[in-house]
Amino acid sequence: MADYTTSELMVSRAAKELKSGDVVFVGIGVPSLAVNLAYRMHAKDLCMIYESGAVGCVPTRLPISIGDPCLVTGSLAVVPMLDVFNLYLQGGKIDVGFLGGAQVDRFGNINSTVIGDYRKPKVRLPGSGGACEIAALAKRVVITISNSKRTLPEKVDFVTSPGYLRGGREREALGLQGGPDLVITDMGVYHFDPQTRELVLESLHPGITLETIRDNTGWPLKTAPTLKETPEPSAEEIRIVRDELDPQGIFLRSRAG
Amino acid sequence: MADYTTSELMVSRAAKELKSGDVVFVGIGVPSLAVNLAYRMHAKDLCMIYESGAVGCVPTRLPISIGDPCLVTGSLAVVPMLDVFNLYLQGGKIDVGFLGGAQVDRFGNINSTVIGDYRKPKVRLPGSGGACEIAALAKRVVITISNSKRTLPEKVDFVTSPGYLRGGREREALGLQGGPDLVITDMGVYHFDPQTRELVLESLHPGITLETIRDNTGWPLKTAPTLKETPEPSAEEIRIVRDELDPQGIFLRSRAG
Amino acid sequence: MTMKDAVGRFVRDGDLVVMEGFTHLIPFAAGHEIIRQKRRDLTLARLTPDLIYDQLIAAGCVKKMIFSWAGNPGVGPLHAFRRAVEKGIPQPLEIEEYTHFGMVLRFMAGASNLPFLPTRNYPGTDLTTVNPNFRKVRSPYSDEELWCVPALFPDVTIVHAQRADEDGNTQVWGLYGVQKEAAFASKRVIVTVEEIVPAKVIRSDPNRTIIPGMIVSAVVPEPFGAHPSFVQGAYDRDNDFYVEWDTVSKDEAGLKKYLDEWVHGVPDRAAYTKKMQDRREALEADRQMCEPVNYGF
Amino acid sequence: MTMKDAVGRFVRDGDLVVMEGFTHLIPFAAGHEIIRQKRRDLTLARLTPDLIYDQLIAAGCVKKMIFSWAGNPGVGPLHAFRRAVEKGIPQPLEIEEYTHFGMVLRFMAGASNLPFLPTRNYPGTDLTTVNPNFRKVRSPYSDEELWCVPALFPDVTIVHAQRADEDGNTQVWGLYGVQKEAAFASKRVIVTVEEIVPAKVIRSDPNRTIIPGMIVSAVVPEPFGAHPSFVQGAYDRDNDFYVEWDTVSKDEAGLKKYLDEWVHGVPDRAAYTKKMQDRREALEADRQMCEPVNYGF
Repeated sequence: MADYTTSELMVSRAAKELKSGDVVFVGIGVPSLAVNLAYRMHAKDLCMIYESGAVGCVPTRLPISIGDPCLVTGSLAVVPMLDVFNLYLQGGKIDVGFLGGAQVDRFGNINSTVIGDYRKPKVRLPGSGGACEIAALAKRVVITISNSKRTLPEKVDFVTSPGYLRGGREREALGLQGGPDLVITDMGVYHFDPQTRELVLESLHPGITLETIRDNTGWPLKTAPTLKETPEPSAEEIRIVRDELDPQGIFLRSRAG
Repeated sequence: MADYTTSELMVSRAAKELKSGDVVFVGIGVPSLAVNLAYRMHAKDLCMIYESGAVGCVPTRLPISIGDPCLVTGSLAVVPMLDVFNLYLQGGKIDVGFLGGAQVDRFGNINSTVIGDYRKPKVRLPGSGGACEIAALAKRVVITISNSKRTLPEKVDFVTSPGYLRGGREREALGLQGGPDLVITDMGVYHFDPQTRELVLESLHPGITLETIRDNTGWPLKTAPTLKETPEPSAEEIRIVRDELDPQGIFLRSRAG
Repeated sequence: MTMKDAVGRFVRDGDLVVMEGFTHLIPFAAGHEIIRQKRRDLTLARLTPDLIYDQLIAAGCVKKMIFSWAGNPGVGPLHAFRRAVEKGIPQPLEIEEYTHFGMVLRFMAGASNLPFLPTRNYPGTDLTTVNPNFRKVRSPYSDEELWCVPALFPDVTIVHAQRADEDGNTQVWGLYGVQKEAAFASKRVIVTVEEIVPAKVIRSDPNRTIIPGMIVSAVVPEPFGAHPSFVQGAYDRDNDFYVEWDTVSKDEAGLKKYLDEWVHGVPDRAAYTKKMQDRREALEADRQMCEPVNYGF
Repeated sequence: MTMKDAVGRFVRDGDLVVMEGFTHLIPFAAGHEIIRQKRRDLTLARLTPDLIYDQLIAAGCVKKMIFSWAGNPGVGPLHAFRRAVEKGIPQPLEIEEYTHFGMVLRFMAGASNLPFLPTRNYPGTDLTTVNPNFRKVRSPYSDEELWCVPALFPDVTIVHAQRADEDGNTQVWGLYGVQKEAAFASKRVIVTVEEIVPAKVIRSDPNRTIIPGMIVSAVVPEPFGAHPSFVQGAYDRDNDFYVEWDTVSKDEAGLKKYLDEWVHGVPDRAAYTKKMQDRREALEADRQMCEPVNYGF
């Protein structure tokens, strides 16, 4: 079996969510690597959009920020941010958005604003950036986050980006379509129950036990009838990630899960 | 005295309304000639904007339409029409707008939509185009029109572009600033009474009598205490108009007033 | 794709069709193909109907027109439009009228998937009394009331451009008009271009791309496809044609004769272009190249 | 005009100041001059405060910040910002928080002289519960309710660009960010550029002009004026600097040492640039020129 890091597994799993023709709103780190991996492996016609305004990017190096100049050079279009949000995102052109955060709760709501009280924060986080609008307006959202009682609480301290709120039909009732579809952590992969809209564990990463994951989740975890094992990244995937996407290991060594 | 056409007189008079630094929303015909004359005579820093999106134009030939390619080549900026209307006009950057029309009434309201009833028009005219927003949002409007009972009725058949509506403070009450400031016809020049906002004749063109102009205006005309004579175009102005601006006489022979 | 196929596949009877381009890049070739394919009951939207919609009206393709300025720019009235509105010839024409600003906002609202957009325009004009689609909204930040226009969502938008790659990534320079907003608001988009270029040309200057391939249904190479309007850097506006149109279109017979010869009488734009080769040469643009910029890092 | 004069004349204590540029073209040189001139009680607005506002906060210039993402892009938190919010160091910092989309709409509403703009965004987020400036409007065309953000009208907006003529007609390529909207919304505008070029260069490619001279108060030639951010076609982003900032800014002493050496310790950007000549050379952009286009007719 190939040797790989958990982050590489997450990247490989996230890449499987993308298909040719998808228009993908990309963030930095695991999402960026996943999209670039999918692009090289099986999704040739995938179109990458960064909130900085670069569309159809072909980065010749690993972008360090979502506004890296390598996203501009050779791209298909570079547009004002007004167009990114009005025409592309609100206009319904984005198939998949990737999001992370400090906390994700039982119903897929994301917090990237504060830990503790908003007025007297224990930790002040960066805030929404474009996350709230991606969560509200992309057709589909895939979330990546580490798996712990701190990062997966039953309820987030602050809803920066709406998932299914308190579950059931509440998101639709507020006039929002789409919503989170998959959560990929360093321990497993979750989908959402179509009725309750609660996170449901669908696969465990190799070597992770159900007990471990239960000990690291902030609520009594529901699991799929048949728990699968998350597929390992192929040797080719690992080669691409290490040799082509992140040769200096900027995201995948320093931040290995 | 120099020989000149009435249109050349109108162009010369209109040009005197423009000063260096003015940002001017330009239309085709007399307005275009007036702005270009002012630009050559005394208003070097004047900035011409056409609703087509060309800003800071330096036309090397007489523009036949407001979207003539000669307005684009060598201009300072060419912007989307969304910007022309949102950022430049509604954003309050336009000092002077020139307007014409089929009818102008006692309070400076302009009709360029229909003669007769809107549903059963006697004559269907082109409509507003950008005229309504120029009348509503430019800081100042100068109107050029021919002088007859038909073209200067007491009340226009249809208010395409608002002037002072029924006079007095009605325009301000509706939240509109600016408004028409001067009307130049083929017989005389009018300003607006600061209180009643009614057209007041301030000067007669050479050779036109007060009686003639009264016979060609649709309401009992008010006149300034001292009626002036409209200044004739200088030999230099006539030379520029004929030799540089409209050498083929596209606007000033065929359409001579 | 050929113009015949693009119009055949993506323009349907009864559609709300937008063919934009403000004096610049008006997709006349596409308009002629729509006439040849005898589309009916179309609702046409455009700021300035121009000669292209005057021709479609005369050909009996049009049920309704949404517009803001219906004239022959720099020349006079649109005779076919006036015959339809004033006399119902060849059939009654329903009209829905705005202003340029209003039409631009309708396209922008549609492109942004919003129900409406507000403006400070419209107090005092009678347009709001004859068109019930002008409505007011109160600002939640003050007592101000603002007029609004509703979003416009075309079934198909057709634009002409200088160049695109084969995936429809489309670049325009010179006057932009409202093509970007109209295309993003539309269910289907047909792009006709002077030239299909390799993707690397598009990618060498990504800031010039106004329409991304992801929203384009068909790309049609159609040189001279905007005549008698113009294409910056390719050919000048055929002002003589616009002046002649005043005579040609003054009576139905003259207009029918034009359509028979220049629309039905030719199979496609290539034949049309060949038929006026000398005129095309006379309109050829001179070279005034921009200073290139550096996209390196 | 020199940076010293431009900031001296057009940036005042208590102003609402916007220094935009989304990772690209961030006007750091102007920020340093504001610190040197000891402006106080500023309200700063920007989508991403970035290192430029972290420095202004640490220098004690800032009373309030309006923003949507306060982090060190690709690295971590903004330490000075967090010290101010969490501990009131060097002084309490009032915050008013939106999202990127919300900030963009606030600038666009201001630039359009509208009181607000609507969006389909914001149902379900707690941001609307902590910021009363998010308000709802009902569509006059349906029963839909939409969230709105209010217009933002800066006292002064400062942007950096690749080039402008001496009248301030300003051209940008690469990432546009929201500079155009912020500039049009602003009472005063300062443009700092890598290069002042003859008007004929600007006029050779009018579609690239994003800010017209008519709204510009001052044009400042300031090569390398965006470092450590980047300028497409001129120099790359100094990612090492962004990583080092995490250490430099972790404690007040380290940050003060940086300001003493690189801001107060130099008279202007020219001296700053000289001081890091080798770094500048390492960041020099390679040449990837666009295909020129023809503006002739």
